[in-house]
Amino acid sequence: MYTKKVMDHFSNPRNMGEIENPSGVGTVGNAKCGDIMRMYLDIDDDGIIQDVKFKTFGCGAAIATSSIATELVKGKTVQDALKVTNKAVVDALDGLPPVKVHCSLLAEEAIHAALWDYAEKNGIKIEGLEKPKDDIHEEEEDVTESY
Amino acid sequence: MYTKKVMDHFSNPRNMGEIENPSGVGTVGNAKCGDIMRMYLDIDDDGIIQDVKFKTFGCGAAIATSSIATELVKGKTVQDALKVTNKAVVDALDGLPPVKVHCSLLAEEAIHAALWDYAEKNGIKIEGLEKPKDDIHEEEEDVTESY
Amino acid sequence: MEKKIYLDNAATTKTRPEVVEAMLPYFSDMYGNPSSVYEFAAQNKKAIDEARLIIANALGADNSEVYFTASGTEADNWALIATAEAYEAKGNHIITSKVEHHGILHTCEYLQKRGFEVTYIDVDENGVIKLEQLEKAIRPSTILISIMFANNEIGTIQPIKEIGEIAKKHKVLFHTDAVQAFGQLDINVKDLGIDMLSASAHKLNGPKGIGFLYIRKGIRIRSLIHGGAQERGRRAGTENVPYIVGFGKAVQLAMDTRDERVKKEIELREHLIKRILTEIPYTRLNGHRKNRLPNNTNFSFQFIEGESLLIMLDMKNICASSGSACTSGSLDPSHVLLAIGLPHEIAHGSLRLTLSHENTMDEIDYTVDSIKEVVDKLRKMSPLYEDFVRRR
Amino acid sequence: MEKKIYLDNAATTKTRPEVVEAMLPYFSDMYGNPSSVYEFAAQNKKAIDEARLIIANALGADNSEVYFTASGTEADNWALIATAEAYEAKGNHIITSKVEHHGILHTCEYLQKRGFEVTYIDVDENGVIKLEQLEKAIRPSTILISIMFANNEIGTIQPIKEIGEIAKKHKVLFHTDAVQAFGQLDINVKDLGIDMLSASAHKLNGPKGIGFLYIRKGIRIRSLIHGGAQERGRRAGTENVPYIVGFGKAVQLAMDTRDERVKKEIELREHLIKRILTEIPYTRLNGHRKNRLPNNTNFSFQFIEGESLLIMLDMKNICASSGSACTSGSLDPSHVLLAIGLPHEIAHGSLRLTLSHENTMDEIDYTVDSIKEVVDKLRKMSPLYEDFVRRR
Ligand SMILES: Cc1ncc(COP(=O)(O)O)c(C=O)c1O
Ligand SMILES: Cc1ncc(COP(=O)(O)O)c(C=O)c1O
Repeated sequence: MYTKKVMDHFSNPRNMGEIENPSGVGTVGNAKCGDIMRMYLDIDDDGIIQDVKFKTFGCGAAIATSSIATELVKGKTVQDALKVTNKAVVDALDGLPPVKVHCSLLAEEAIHAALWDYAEKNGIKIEGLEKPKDDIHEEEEDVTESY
Repeated sequence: MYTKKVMDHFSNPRNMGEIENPSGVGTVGNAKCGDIMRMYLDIDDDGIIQDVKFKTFGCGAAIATSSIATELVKGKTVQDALKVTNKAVVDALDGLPPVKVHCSLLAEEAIHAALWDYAEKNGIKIEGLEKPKDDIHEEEEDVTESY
Repeated sequence: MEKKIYLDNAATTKTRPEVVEAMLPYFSDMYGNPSSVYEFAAQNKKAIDEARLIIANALGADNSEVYFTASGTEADNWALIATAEAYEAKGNHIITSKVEHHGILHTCEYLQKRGFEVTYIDVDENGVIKLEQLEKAIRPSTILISIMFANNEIGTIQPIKEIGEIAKKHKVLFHTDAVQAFGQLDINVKDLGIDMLSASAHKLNGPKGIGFLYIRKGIRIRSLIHGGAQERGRRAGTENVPYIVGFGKAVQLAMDTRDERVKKEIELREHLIKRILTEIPYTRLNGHRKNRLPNNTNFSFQFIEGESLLIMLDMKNICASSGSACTSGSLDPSHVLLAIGLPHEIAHGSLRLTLSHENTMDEIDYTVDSIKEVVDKLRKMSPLYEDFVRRR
Repeated sequence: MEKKIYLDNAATTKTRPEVVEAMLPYFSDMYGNPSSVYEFAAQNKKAIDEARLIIANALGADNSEVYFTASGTEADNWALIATAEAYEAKGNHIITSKVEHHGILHTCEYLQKRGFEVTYIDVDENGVIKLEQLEKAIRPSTILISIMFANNEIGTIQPIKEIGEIAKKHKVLFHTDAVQAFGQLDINVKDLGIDMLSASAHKLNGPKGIGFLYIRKGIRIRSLIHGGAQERGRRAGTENVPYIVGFGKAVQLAMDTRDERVKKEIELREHLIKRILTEIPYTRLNGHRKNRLPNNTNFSFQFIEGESLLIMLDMKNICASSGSACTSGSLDPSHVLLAIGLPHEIAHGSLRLTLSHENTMDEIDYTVDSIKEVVDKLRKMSPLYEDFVRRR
């Protein structure tokens, strides 16, 4: 059901791990829904993302989207990282099954949450960045309807 | 679905045909229900059935019951012929499928109808013999119930 | 003949060896549950999708519009019951015909017990639905028209395109039971305005116990069988992978060979009809002379009864049917023959011979000879014939 | 290992080669429609009767009490919907449990939409139904109790005899979904007071797409699928002769080999459970420690999620499942694991391994080694584990 790209990132996740004293860290999702993503960012004084790590509790797609998302933002400026949408994540993985698209949203949100943390810690305002929602899943609806 | 006996009587019916100037003839059943039996009887002055013939429009069981019924009454007295029940017909055929048991009733009725005709023609009363019903099927109910 | 002559292809057909071949790997080798996550099961999911696509293509439909069921009957039940439930708010009236298969008629009776109203449209002497009566029967509360594509007993093909137009004009859904037609006739659901269509594999050399319901995109319909999320949540139960694959194969073969099959069947059919009608007196052909299934013939022989005819033909190694297979053993004559206006006693003496491309001219000739002999024998036994001859 | 290790026998099983062998003649040789009059079809009718008898004997039932369906799901739907319709005059209340298969649960939801009332009984932490709660739930309007024989996810066996007694005492019908139990456990419907029972062939090395409903004599029940007079007028649709024959064969083999199969499965199961629980920390076994299906194990590994676990095991050629097969792909954690009281995040990290007699000790050991490795890898990736370690 997954593309080769997804399977590759799932079995060999890039940038998995933690960063000691990160510039920003964000955790999104909740265990109830079965996926939690945590992103650590190391941002230098020029606002460039020097390093990024993730930890994820979740399905294959959740792990793969986390992994590819770290690749997509690494080396980018904060502003460019903000432009990494869930669609970019899906495209970079050559697609996701429809029921798994929410994982890419989660990845986008995880980056935003880490950036928000970075902004708060440094007392700056990043244009276009909104406060992350507490629970990304709240608005989703049940996917199965069998009667 | 039929026993060997039924198949034998069906493929080689005994006493099939007509009797010219019979002592009694009876026709029962109706075409609407898919079976009609006609019995011809030749009864001598001692009240013994010397000859019997049948004609039947109907299923395999109808033809076989007619055939065996002629064998069962041939050579018998009128009184003994009256005792040939549908059960005797079924037994003589080693059984009939449940949906076909009505055929044996029809055979019994056909003999009775022919005997009634004989009695009327000769102005006699045969003890235990009732006027045949016009349509033997009327009391039966539908056998299939699928909902 | 020593060899069995099978002339009951409307009842069921032989599963083609190529179909069996295609199914075999899915029993003991690739036996995974298609709903599972692992690769071993994913290949089965793919096999199902391929079969679905073959069928969709044969109908001019999208593959997401084809839902597998366990039979033509289940597809018929589903189309009627689930539509009735889904559109109950709009109305409670269903229109069908008097010559439908029991899969439709008994489901309608069931729905009547649940408070739905059903109008049964008449057919003419050829078995063709009365279109004006159909259109007049439509009320504001009508939610569904269900008319079969072609009749299983007398082979008459209905004016499906015209029915589709009437349905569309009055904004009523149109379902057709194409169990006999699919594989034999050209069917394009879009061109014909069909909203739902039932079919069954065992009528076209596939296995018994698998069918499908085509449901046009956009139609609200409930499930009939509730449970797991198989068939995109619309029909629950672990998928019958081998049969689905076999159904796909059977449809592919049926489509590839249709022109030649139909040509041969029509040739055999016409020869059979001509000989029977000219050589056996007091006989009629039931069903439409021209608009009939390529493989269908149905005769009534006056003065004799169908079951005894069948058994005598069986003793000559000929497999035939009187009325539909499901009702044999019952006392009622075929509702289809009564609907085209046959009196009971003539309806009782009917014989259906339905051909396949595997039949030969020799078989047909032997069959006609046998029928002549048997009809003659049974007429000699018949009190009705006796009366007829006396009256003459 | 190079070879695939199949540990998902609760989802479906391999069709035994002997079963395939038994079915084969009925596709292209003896393909007649069993409802037909001729001899060629009569042998198929006999074959069906033989299969029905084998199954009846396996249940301690009469052969006239066994009705073939196209799946366990259809049998479940039939038992519920048709009972509800037939006994509507008596009452509109049905009792079931929170751990039933979706074939029951979704059918209950459907019936609720039609105005029936359903009470869902709780289970304890081992998945055993609360008997006092069940008895208290019975009202004068209760017409049916439907409780599964054994659970498909956690393997817990229900106190069927006690439920049967409660049902009888209160004159309520008792249906049991025995899809997982039939063939593994000893079942005598008379001794256990069961009025209706569902089963499915593909769980016991028969083909997918055939099941049956046992209906005790004397029970008024309508049809679910309306049409021809097959299955004595109770379940319409041309009979799936090959699968019925195959089902019979599978049941016969399952009964003949049950003792040795079960013995071997329990041996493998106990070894598996012991190694997993002692070698992998933060792990629990779900389901009853003793009263469980011989072939079922179900574990929760804290801090990790089930699907990623499954895929990593798949890459090591191990076929396993998390929750029931039908719900994978969905976002909801198993309703069964929630019902036994697991918090969501632990329910998400569950793994079901269901064995067959064909598995070996080596396969089990390789599987445990693989799980250890994969769980370790996933925990290293898990933010939940990170938090847990920090907190310690
Ligand atoms: C307990 C239980 N009931 C019902 C079913 C449904 O059976 P089937 O797949 O034959 O529809 C299953 C398996 O899928 C099951 O495990
Ligand atoms: C017109 C028609 N509809 C429905 C059916 C039922 O199909 P199945 O036997 O697959 O249930 C048949 C054949 O039996 C048929 O001829």
